[in-house]
Amino acid sequence: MAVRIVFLGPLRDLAGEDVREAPAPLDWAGLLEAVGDDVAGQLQHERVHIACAGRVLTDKTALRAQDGEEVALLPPVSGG
Amino acid sequence: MAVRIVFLGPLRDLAGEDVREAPAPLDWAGLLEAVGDDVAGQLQHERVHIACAGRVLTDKTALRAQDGEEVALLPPVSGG
Amino acid sequence: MFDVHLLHESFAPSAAIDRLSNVTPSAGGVASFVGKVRNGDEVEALELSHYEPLTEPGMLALGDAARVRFDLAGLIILHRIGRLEPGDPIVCVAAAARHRRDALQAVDYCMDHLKSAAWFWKRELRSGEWQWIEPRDEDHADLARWAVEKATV
Amino acid sequence: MFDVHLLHESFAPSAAIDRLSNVTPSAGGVASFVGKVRNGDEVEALELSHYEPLTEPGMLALGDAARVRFDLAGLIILHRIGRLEPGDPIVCVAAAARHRRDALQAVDYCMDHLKSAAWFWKRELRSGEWQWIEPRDEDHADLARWAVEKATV
Repeated sequence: MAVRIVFLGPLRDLAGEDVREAPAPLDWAGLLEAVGDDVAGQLQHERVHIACAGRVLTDKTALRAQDGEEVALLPPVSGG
Repeated sequence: MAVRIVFLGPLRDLAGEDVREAPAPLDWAGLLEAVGDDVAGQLQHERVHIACAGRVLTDKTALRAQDGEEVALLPPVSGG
Repeated sequence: MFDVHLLHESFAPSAAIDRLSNVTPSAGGVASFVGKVRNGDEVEALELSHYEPLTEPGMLALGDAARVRFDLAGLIILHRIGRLEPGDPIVCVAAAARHRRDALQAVDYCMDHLKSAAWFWKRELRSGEWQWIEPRDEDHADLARWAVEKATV
Repeated sequence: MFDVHLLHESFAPSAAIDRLSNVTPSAGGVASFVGKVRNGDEVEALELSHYEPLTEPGMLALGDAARVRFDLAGLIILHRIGRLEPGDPIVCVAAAARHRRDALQAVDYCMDHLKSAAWFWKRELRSGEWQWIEPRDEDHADLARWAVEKATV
């Protein structure tokens, strides 16, 4: 198995796909490498969050995604 | 003709009627005399207002109602 | 749409709110407040009286003040008078605006003024006895938030 | 009544608001806000996306927070996802309360959070081009009024 990386909102356009797989385990450095330069640049912004296994990380650089887990890349929201 | 005094809200109960006539012209002293002691007592309260000819008086003691005019006694309101 | 009315008969607030929404297609949203006679409060009926020469002009002036103060696409102020039964709507204020805070604030503003600065008197029938209702201190405090120049519109 | 839903299809806000009003007979009033896709704004369509594992749990947490913060008899939070056409309702928040300021403030609070602290992404179709929408600075300022501990619910 692997880690599923899910691109949301404008990051989906930037990545050119909805979902990408990366080998597990996946940490912050591995994530930056797996998503490509454009998305990696966006991930540096404070207002871009990361969720792992359904939980938003307080410190995204502390990412440790295991086999079968989903990592969601969350750009700034705009609901309502 | 005369001045029509209109009792509103709880003042209507206190006066025992909706409307009373008083001889014109009618000033503050004349009004206090015309409405009876109970209502006169209420009129002293800051939050009880008076309208003359459709306009609320800033200074109710400055009342000068002419023949045919209506004087409304307005207790504290409670809408909505 | 700028609709300000005293109503002598029961009314359907949601129909009025929908009408406002339909005629303001360029507004981003509609905020509203509907006040009604509480049920299960031992209140058998409510009676709202007013003073014709002041009440509707005062409501119109309130609507104008809200339109000046907030950026609105439309505004409805409906207020019942007469005898009301539990569950009946008493008041409906709805505002359509491009930005939601204008709409929400206009509703808040109008309600505060209708509650303690408009010419209405309310009494309740409880256990067969009519009792006049005075505005609560909270209502006066709510009104003071808007720092109005005039005590009553 | 405590209804929090993500909706995939168009809905009728006033029916939801009426339902809330009907099931909260002891509340003195119902406040609501309905946000819709603006018409005549050169926007041909709006698309709202979300992230399933976070969005609905976040909305439920928001509803819980509003119920703790305000004294409510009922609360509805409805939010569309998917493709919407001009005029379509996007969001409906309605709160029933004994006192009107609780109802109005709960709506204000939930809207501020849905606008800039809930997991939705919005893009507009203009002249055949899709453009992503970011929250306005005003939206962040509105949210900051509530001095929330967490950045996002």
